[in-house]
Amino acid sequence: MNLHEYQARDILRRHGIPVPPGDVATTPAEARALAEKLGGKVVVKAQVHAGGRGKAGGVKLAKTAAEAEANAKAILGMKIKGLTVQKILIAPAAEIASESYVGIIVDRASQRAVVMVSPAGGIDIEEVAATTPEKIHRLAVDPRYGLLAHQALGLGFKLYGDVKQARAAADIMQKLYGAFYAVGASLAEINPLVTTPDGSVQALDAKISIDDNELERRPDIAALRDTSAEAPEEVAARDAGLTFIKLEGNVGCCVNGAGLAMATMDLVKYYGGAPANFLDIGGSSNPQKVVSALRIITSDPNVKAILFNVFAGITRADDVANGIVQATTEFALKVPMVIRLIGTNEAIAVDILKKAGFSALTDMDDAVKQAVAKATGKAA
Amino acid sequence: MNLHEYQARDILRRHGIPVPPGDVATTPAEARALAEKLGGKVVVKAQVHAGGRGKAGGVKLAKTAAEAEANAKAILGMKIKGLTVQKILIAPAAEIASESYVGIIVDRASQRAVVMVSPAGGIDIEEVAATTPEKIHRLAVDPRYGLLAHQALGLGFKLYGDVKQARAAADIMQKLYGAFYAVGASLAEINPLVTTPDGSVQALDAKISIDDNELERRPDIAALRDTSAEAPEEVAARDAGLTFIKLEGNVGCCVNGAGLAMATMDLVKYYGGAPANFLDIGGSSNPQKVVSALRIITSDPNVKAILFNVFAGITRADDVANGIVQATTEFALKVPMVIRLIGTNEAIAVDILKKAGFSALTDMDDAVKQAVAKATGKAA
Amino acid sequence: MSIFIDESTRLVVQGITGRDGSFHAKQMMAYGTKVVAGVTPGKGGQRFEDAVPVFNTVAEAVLETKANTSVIYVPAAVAASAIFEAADSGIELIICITEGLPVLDMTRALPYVHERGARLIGPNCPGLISPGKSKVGIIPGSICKPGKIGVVSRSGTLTYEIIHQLSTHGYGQSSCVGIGGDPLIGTNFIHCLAAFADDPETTAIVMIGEIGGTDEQQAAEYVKDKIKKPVVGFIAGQTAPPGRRMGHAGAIISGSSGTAAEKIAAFQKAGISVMKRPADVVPLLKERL
Amino acid sequence: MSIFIDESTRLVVQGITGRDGSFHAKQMMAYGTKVVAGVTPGKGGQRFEDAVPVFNTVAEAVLETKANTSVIYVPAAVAASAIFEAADSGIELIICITEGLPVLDMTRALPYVHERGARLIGPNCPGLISPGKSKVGIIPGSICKPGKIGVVSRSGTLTYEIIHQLSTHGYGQSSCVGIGGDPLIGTNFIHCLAAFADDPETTAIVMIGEIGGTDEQQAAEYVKDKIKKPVVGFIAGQTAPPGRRMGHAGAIISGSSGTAAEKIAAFQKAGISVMKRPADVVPLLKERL
Repeated sequence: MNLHEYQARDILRRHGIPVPPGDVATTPAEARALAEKLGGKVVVKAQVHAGGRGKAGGVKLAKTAAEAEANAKAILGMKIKGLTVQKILIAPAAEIASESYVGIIVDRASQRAVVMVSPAGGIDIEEVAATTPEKIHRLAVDPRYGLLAHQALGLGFKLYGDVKQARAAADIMQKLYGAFYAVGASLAEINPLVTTPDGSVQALDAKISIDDNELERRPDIAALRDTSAEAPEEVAARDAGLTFIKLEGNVGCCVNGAGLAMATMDLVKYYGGAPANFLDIGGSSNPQKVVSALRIITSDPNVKAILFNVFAGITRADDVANGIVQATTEFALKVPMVIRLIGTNEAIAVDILKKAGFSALTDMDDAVKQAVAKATGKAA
Repeated sequence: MNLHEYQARDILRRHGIPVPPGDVATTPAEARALAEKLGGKVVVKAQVHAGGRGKAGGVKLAKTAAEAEANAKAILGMKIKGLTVQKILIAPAAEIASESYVGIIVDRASQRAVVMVSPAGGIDIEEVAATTPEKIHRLAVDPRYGLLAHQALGLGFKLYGDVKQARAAADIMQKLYGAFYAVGASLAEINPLVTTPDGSVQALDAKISIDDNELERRPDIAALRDTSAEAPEEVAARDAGLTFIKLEGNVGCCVNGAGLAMATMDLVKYYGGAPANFLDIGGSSNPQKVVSALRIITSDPNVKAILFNVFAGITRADDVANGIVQATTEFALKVPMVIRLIGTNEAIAVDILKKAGFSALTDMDDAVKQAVAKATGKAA
Repeated sequence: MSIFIDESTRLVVQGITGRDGSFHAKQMMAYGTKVVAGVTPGKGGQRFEDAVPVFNTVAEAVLETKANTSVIYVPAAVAASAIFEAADSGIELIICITEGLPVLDMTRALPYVHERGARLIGPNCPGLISPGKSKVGIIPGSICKPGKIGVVSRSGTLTYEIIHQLSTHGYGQSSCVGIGGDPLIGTNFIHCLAAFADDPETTAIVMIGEIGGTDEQQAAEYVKDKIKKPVVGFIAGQTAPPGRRMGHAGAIISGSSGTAAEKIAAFQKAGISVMKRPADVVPLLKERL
Repeated sequence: MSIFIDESTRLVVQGITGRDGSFHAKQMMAYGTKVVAGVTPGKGGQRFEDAVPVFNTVAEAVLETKANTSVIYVPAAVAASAIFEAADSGIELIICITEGLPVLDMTRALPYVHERGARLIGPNCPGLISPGKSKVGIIPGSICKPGKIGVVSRSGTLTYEIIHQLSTHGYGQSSCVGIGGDPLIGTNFIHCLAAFADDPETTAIVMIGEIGGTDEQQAAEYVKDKIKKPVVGFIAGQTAPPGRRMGHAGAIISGSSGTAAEKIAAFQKAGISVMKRPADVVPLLKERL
């Protein structure tokens, strides 16, 4: 789950990291009031879960409160990478002496949280990493000890020659590492970490992503979810306990298990079709999940055929069959459906489907070929 | 530094451990008011840094608020093991179904914090440990991982057969372990950990000692020190940066280093004398520390002779000599003094002392023999 | 022969009285796995299916039954704790079926397991099976067949698909290991490849990877350098969309790696025969054997 | 020969620009110790006494100067951090002079040092000296003399007293090690006894203990079982009062152990000649050599 910048700033602040003032607004009037309160120049920043806000016009400077209001009017409602801006952050336009980068992410290779810093921060950090990797310094943190003071200071000296600033950066890194574990983050990033002309070190912009598996035990963090900033069908899928990603094809796929789901999509393409989605009904599906899955798939007007591919194991085939039958009593599928269903309780499932007028295949390739044929109108 | 029971209860409570209500009082009227607020039977408990309060009459039950006031009157001002009771805790007299023991201490052998639990808690826990050691269960906690949930639950099952109570105890142990590190404890003990007739698990009495070396970085904990509950000369010594323990002998000892201080005391005894104190002026002494040391020693009327034994290393002999001379200008020593002083800057020191009319010996045995002779009035 | 589990496997089921745990404990018992103990705190002293003693803690289970392997079916919130407990109790092989474990829990559990010299398989994995000998986890025993092909996979049901292809075409398996799809796992491809290489009964290896991370690339290097036996591979996710990504740290740490194309290229470079679709596994094996 | 330090010791002084650090760095340089680097964050690039390069971090110091040993003079609040840093930077021998370290800091620093295969001496110790070769810490070089007696002690100034007795009576030392008086220390009596036993030049060992803990008792067992060389011992604190104690945990964990009488008895049982007073060291050594 991605947090908005203003939410990430709140978390940093709670963990003692110096963050410039500023607050979130949802209307131009609120933006104006906040700008007046802050005084001086402010920056109006779109709060959406997408990079490249600046280039898309979602970040604007305002010299006066009236200008802030005007900017807010322009940015609120704007679409950035398909997402509508519903919230904006109003913060003072800081005077910046230098921009650095500090990020923490869980690294598969070292199986640890890795702290990354670079004295060349700002929007071009990925280019820095690609072209001058020696400017990126990394440290895999031993989770048994946490980010130790000397390690953080060593990284701090990579950012700043001045010992006071190095210590300030080290302190920020240790607090960011603490916040990372405390909120169950999968990513925490300060970009840029700035120095101001008076020498202080501050987190100007922050991004935090939360590991979805952490949300159950962290209701306070889960409450930060902003569903208005997400695609509605993905929200519906998550509410139903499904993993769903929309694509541009015409074969709606409904599969158990992420690996098999991807292999099924690949096979759709192999046989000349295009998958309309990734959809994993998960390990221990019940009929209701299948109903929800079909509802989401059929709501996509691009879908011309539905492909079920279920290899029952912990998922029971009869549950899936029951779900399919139940769905057809609740709403019309509108498009043809091909079902491949084998494994645990296969015989019972086939029986259930037969009684409802469906047939089931046993071979994955056969099923995919038929589904592609039905979607494209060509013979299998 | 030892905390009072009421302070330890506050810390436990802040860490989420269930502690019965109750508060501290310093006058009988306050005790009465607290008893009225609590309602029902209460217990009035002396808050002093000594064990065996119950046996000394420092813990009394009261059925009414009036009785609580009377008990408070009796207990406040009472002396327990030489310490005057200045504070009392008023708490409800809990109904108790069972008494267990939970303690954490740093263990030299395993170099870890060790959690100890026993289903046989209460005032006789040391006897339990001595006579039926199998009733004491210990776990050395790996500081890199902390007290893990399964470990705490395993200990919880040693206390209670009921899984809910075992889980409650495990939760308390994990929180106690967290508190142990959070406050910089050297000891944290819940004795007894009780179950009430309704099955809940609570910390009825708590003891926490803080590692003195933690106090500098924990001003909130350092502020809990109650100097009124300590011997005045020990308070004065600590304020001066000295380690001082009063004894019953007549040779006042002033030494640099704990090991040499103990060896000096042993040698005093070896030559037929009795040390009046343990006093370590520490590693990097300055003249003022020596002045304070002499002031504390000379304030003991039992002291008949003063013995200086300094082997200068990181401590400079001239600093010590200057301190001695300065002290004699500030107050009268009243008793004879024998000085043994060698090591770093020895020659300068001897010169300083000579000019002030003192002589210094170089041999430890000679010095101790002379000091004992002066204290006892016998020839060395 | 087989890898990791066989007739000497003495299994304790953590969460044996739960919904998934009890269902699969019965399945494993029916398959012939030596299920010697179960653990559910508070249910110590009971017997599961009138046969398997239940204990409050894994330590007691090990003490009383000499269990050497554990399988975990407890909820995600307490699954890391179950891994800690198994490792702390002297269990040598821990299989964590539970999915949805917080990744940060794994950063702490993995070194703990490692320090104790234990092996963790998973989490979020289907477990493993040495057909005809022992099954630990949820791989349906009915689709497997004893034989000489070693299977190692990051997926669950895709593994079943491949095993199904093998068995129906007469290719039995020495062992099938589902290592799990989570970012942090206890046993990776290389560990399994090494074990299959050492297993005299295994004549060929099937390796099923997917997009994300660089485990497959490292495994390919390992195959090239160390594995003499034929290896057939598959990568799922050629059509999967690149996930929407916040922040830059992911790109900085992994660059452009993790795509199916990159992994397939690494496989090919290492001499691994690459399937275009699951049904290719048998034809490719035939070519190599 | 000698133990732990000798002519090959290349020392980095952590806290070299501080009050204690600078004073003792000069003393060590004057004694002939190879002080190759100093560390003070923010003073990197300077030179101490126009000779020793100062770095911001120990890692840089090791990289640039191949330092293999570190001595710590930083304040107590950051001393554990200095230990972590030294161990993390590949230093093999870390001597922590600083006193007043929180014990809980040590519970974390000790396994960190141990995992890296490094040795920590101290904290709260006077350091060590191999007379004529190298001195690391604060033991006054002037009272020592090269020779064949190994000295190991929990105290500071009491050690000087014993060394003084030895040197003035013609008994030089191979090495003198002050292991420190804190409850948790990196190097204990047994580690030093083992090193002295392996040192061909050391002909006898003087061991100076004090009340508290059971290190001396364990050391006595070790002497009985493993040490062939003569050992002379002292225990300080026969007249020390038992500390006022709160709570029961201390008594539970240690029972009645830790008294001088118990330790002296353990020494005697192990065949260690026990001094009644520091001045006995030379007569007892004479008896045993």
